[in-house]
This record gives sequence, structure tokens and C-alpha cells, in this order.
Amino acid sequence: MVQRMLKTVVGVALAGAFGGMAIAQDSKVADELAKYREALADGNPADLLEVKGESLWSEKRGPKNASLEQCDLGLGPGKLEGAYASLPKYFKDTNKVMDVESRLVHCMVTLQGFTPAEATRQWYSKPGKESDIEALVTFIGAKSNGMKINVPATHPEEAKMAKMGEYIFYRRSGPQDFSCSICHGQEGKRIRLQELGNLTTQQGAGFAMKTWPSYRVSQGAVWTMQRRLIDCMRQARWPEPNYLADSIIALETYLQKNATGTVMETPGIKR
Amino acid sequence: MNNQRRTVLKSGSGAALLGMLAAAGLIIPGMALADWNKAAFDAKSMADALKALGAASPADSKDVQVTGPDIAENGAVVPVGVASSLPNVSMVAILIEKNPNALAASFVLPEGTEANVQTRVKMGQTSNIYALVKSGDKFFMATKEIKVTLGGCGG
Amino acid sequence: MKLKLALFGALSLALAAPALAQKAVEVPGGKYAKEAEQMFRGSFRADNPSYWMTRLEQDETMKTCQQYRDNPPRKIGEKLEKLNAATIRYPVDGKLIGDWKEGEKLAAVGTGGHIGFIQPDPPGRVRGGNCYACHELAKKEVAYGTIGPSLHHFGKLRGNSDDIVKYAYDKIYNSNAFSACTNMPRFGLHNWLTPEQITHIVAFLIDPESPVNKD
Amino acid sequence: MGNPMKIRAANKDGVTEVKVLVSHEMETGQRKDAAGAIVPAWFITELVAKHGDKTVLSCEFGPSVSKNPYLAFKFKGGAKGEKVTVSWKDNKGDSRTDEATIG
Repeated sequence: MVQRMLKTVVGVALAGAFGGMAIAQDSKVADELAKYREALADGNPADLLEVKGESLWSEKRGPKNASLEQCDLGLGPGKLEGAYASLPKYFKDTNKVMDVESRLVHCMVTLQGFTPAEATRQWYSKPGKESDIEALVTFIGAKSNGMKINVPATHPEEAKMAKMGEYIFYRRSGPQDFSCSICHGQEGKRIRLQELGNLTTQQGAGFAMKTWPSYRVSQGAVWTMQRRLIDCMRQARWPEPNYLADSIIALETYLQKNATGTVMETPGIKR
Repeated sequence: MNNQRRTVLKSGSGAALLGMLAAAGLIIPGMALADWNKAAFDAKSMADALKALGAASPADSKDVQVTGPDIAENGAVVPVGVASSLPNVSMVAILIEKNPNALAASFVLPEGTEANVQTRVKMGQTSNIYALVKSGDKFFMATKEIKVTLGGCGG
Repeated sequence: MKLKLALFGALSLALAAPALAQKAVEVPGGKYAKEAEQMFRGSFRADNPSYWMTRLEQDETMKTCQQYRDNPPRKIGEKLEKLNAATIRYPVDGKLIGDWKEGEKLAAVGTGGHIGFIQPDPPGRVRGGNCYACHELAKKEVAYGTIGPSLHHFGKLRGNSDDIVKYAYDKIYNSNAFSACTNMPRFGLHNWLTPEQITHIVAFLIDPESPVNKD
Repeated sequence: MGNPMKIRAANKDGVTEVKVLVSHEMETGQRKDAAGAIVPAWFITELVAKHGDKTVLSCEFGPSVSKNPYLAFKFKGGAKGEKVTVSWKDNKGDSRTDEATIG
């Protein structure tokens, strides 16, 4: 009897020890991962692009030989501080809800005289081929660093876009039955080792949105939010939506609305 | 810059190495890459790379450390460094055993520069990383495994 | 009479309550749902190959799951589960346990099936099950996700009875046969994995020699 | 010429810590492009840091140094207001020099 009890006690203790080991292994992985991310944070190659974006912003370019300094990103011509954090928003002059990239392209067209095709030809970089848009968006984003995301979507057109974004967020299709919500609709989950976050909450959406644009070490490039979301759809094994498509802007509006109030930390650096 | 480094190299076993490279026709005066140790960087295996660095059989040393996390979230950028408390360290190098070419980078440290250098390297897969240190005219080494993990959505 | 009416009122309220609770969850997109679908469909290049565009089609399961934000009422869920159970097909030789080593490879591969102009998969890219994206399996793989439950020691804990083997096969073939609107893809239904490949993953889960059941 | 580097140099207790971020592709020569053709190797081979005229570090890189190379090291000496310069050259013969003031 005593022996049996002893066995049980030892068994429980052993099970406890093994359980503890499993947890210890997980927390060690988490510690080393944190170390990895910390080591990357000091020395973000996005900083190089930010400098380039700054000079592109004031450089006279295009058929009209004009700079972008009079570009109105929603807070008035040339006002950059906090502009990224308050986009997408409705613009009277185009009668559209626009995100930072569609507005930037609008300025390149109206102020500098580029055609939309010229302005967006290299909307993302490839090895050896830099993207002006990536540089400019990194620069514009950094001007909102430390500021709160502020997309309340109170204008009826903004509210509508946020709602349409919500529709796309839950839309399931494709050979993997995916929707955004499959991975990003629950708390505390991760895919492989990457935390996902529940993008339907302020905390989750805020955590995700505050660090963009971000340098992605796996890609060796800064990704804008358009690039990020278009790639999500590629990963869902869907065809790619067009650059600056309304459905991407709708998703951005939905996510920024959810994230509103979160302090920006951009440019970020991540896997 | 080149003269200064050549002096450093010559003072150690690098002289033999230079001679060897010159003999192999790898060093042509005036060539842009005249000083870059092509043989070491082209070496496929650890052993060949060490040989080309003039450090055929370095001793393991507790006074040498590979710094960096045990896990890399992506192999394209892995923060690693070399640190050593050995005296008179004049050269350090980082080698990645399972990369197509083992040698990633080498550093010549003039007097006054600390034996503590950090950089970022690419790793094709989980591998041992070696830190090579030249202290006086002897070579020492330390190793550490870094796990390269795959990311979520699968590329 | 008055009492009857009051009773009737209370009853209908009680009956209405669950319906109301269900109604509280709005259809994603609300009144703009239709317009949002049109907008989404209009976001793609006109010259995309048509087989790419078929990936935007939604079957009844997808549509219903979206409508209920992946949390359908039980009755509707059961209907979907029946519908999906009916799709399951088995290998011609009837063997449901394949080679765990092949399964181990498939579990780790996350590539395949990417289309588009920016980063499509190169031709001949292996299409895997990407199990580790969501599940813990063999202990030695530390980079596992947590969207799905841990499957470490799957066979060790559950044994290898015919029922367990069939359950594992069916679940991978069509996850929605068991829980409608689950996050897990329907690997067999979409021909993402062949029946034979599914048997390999089953072996990876069940075989006592598989690293899933070691350590 | 490439894009400017980002160089940070800070002196603390008589030791100057230098952190350098370089804009460079660091192409391995083993990657294939979309058409399946090998992308030729293109990487920084040498990098030298100087404090005034004195070399404080010279590096040789192979193609397995990451894209946009990062480098951190420390040397004895250096005072606030003095210059640190960093130069690199790559296997195509391109080169660049930038400088920073020790803070």
C-alpha cells in the first residue's frame, strides 16, 4: 500500500518534472527569440530607406519638375507629422477614401506630373531595384512615430469602407479555406513562432499596425501595408489584388479603425 | 588602409598565406580584390577555410565566445558576433559550418580595438557557428549551434 | 385571457431570446456585404488566368462560415458537417496508414500553391501540409504554431485502433466533417493533398516509430 | 556609389562604440531569378573603419554576410566631436565612404 502510494507520488512528481521541462523548453525558445528580435531592432535597415525617402520628398522630379512638399496627406499641404497615423481617410478632392500610398501616388500624378503607371511601376522593390514608394512611405510613416493611430472612420464613406473591410476580413475561399480571421481572429495564437494577434480587437490590431512600414528580414526589404496585405492574399493562395485596390484600402481602414489609439512604433523590423 | 593591414598580416602567419596566394596567382597587384582572401572565402568546408586563413587546427578555448541568440527567426539575417578575453587579439573570423562557403567574415583588429565584433549573417539551415580568434600567433576557436526556424505561412 | 396573453408573451419572448442572441452577431460587412463582394471581385487584373480566379469562389461551407464569423448555430453547423462528411474519399487499396517518413516531410513543408505575379511558387515546388504552422508534432521541431491543438504523442495517447486511424484520415481529408467552420483546411476536398499523402501524415501521427510519438 | 551608410559612434568612459549599417544587396551568386537564371554575385568584399587617420577595424566579407550589412565594434580612445569614417568596396569595384561624428 505504502509502496503503491510512493509509486504514485513519484509518478506524479515525474510527470510534473516532464511537464516542467516542456514549459522550460518553450520559455527558452521564447527567450532566445526575444534575444533575436532585440538584436535586430538596433540597426534597422529601414532607417537607410527613411533617409532616402526624405530626400525624394523634397527633390524636384517628374514632368512638372516639382517636389512633393505641397502634397496634402490629409492634414494640410506638406503637413507630415501624424499624417500616416490618421490614414486612410476620405478626401473631398477625389471623393474617395485613400490610404497613404494611394494619396502619395495621387500627389506624384497631380503635383509632379507622372502618369499613374509611371508612379506605380516600381511600387515594391526587387533585389537591385529600389522602390521610391517604399522609401517615401517609410519616411512618411516615421513622421508619425510616437503618435496615436487615429482612424475613427466617422465620415460616412470611411465608415462604409471599414465595414467593407470587415467583410473581406471574414471572407473564406481558396484551396486552404482561408480568411484573414482564420489566423487573426483569436487571442494568443501563433503561426510557427510568429505571434498573430486578434485583429478584431484594439490591442491585437494595434500591435500589428503600429510597426508598419516594416523591414522584413526574410524579404530584405521594407514592406508597406499594401504590400503586406496583398501578400496575405497570396499566402491565402488567392490571386493578388491590384496595387491600391479599394478592397485593400477597405481592409486597411478596418484595421486602422480597430487599432485607433495605439502609439506608432515605425519603421519596424520583423521576420 | 591596405598597407597597414598587410603589415598586420605579415607579422603573423599571414605572410605564409600571402605567399601561397601569390604563388597560386591569386594576388595580382592593382587588382580590385587583391587583398580579399579569395581562397578562404571560396573554401567549401570548414577545414579548407581554416587552412586558407592560416589556422589549420585551432584549439578550443573557453575565452572565446560566439555571441548571438540560439534561435533565428529567419536564416537571411542572423545576428552573430565574436568576443574574446584573450590577450593581443589581432584577428577574428566567423565561420558557418553548413553554408556553401564556410567563411562569412573576417576582421583585423589593430591594437586598441576590442575583441568584440558583431555582425549579421545568412544561414541556409541550422548549423554550428564557429568563432575563430588569433591571439598572439596562435589560433583559438569556440562554437555554438544556431537553430534556423521556418516562418508561418510557408514562403 | 389576460393571463393567457401574458403567458404567450413570455413564451414567445423566451423563444425569441436565442434567436436574438444569434442575431446579435451581425453579418460581416452589414448592409454593405453585397457591395463589398462586388468591390472585392473588382480588385483583380482582368487578364488573370481563369483558374486563378476560381480560387475566389465560395462553396456553401465557406459562404455560411463567413456569414456566421465561423461560429454557426449548431443546427446549421450539423448540416455543414454532414455535407462535408459525404465528400470523403479513400485510397483505392483501402490502406489508411502510409509511410511516416513521407508524412514527416509533408508536415514540415509550407510551400506550394502560391499564384500571382509577385512571388508565385516556381514550377514543381512541393506542396505540403504545413502542419507545423498550427500544430505541435515532433518535439524536436521547436517552431510550431498554436492555432490548432498540440498533436505531440497523438498515437501514444490514442492508440492505433481502426477508429482512431479513420478519424485522423477523415479529419485531414475534410476537417469540416467534424467541426464546421474550423480553422483547419479541407486538404482532401481541395485536392491539396492526395489520399495517399494523407495516409503518410496519418502514419506520422499514429506510428509508434514516428517522432511524434517519441521523446 | 550606393546609398549613404548610417554610422553611429558614441564615446563612453574612453571607449568608442561604432555601429554601421550599410545599404548593399549582398547577392550570393546562388540565387535564381524568376526566369531561373542565376543572379550574379554582388557583395561587399572589404570594409575599413578609421578614427581620424588610424584604422580601427578592417573587415573582409563573403556573400553570406546579410543584405544591408550591420557591424558593431569598440575601440579605445576617440573623443566627442572627432570623426569616424567608414569605407567599403564590393566585388564589382563599386565603393563608398561616409563619416560620422563621435557623440
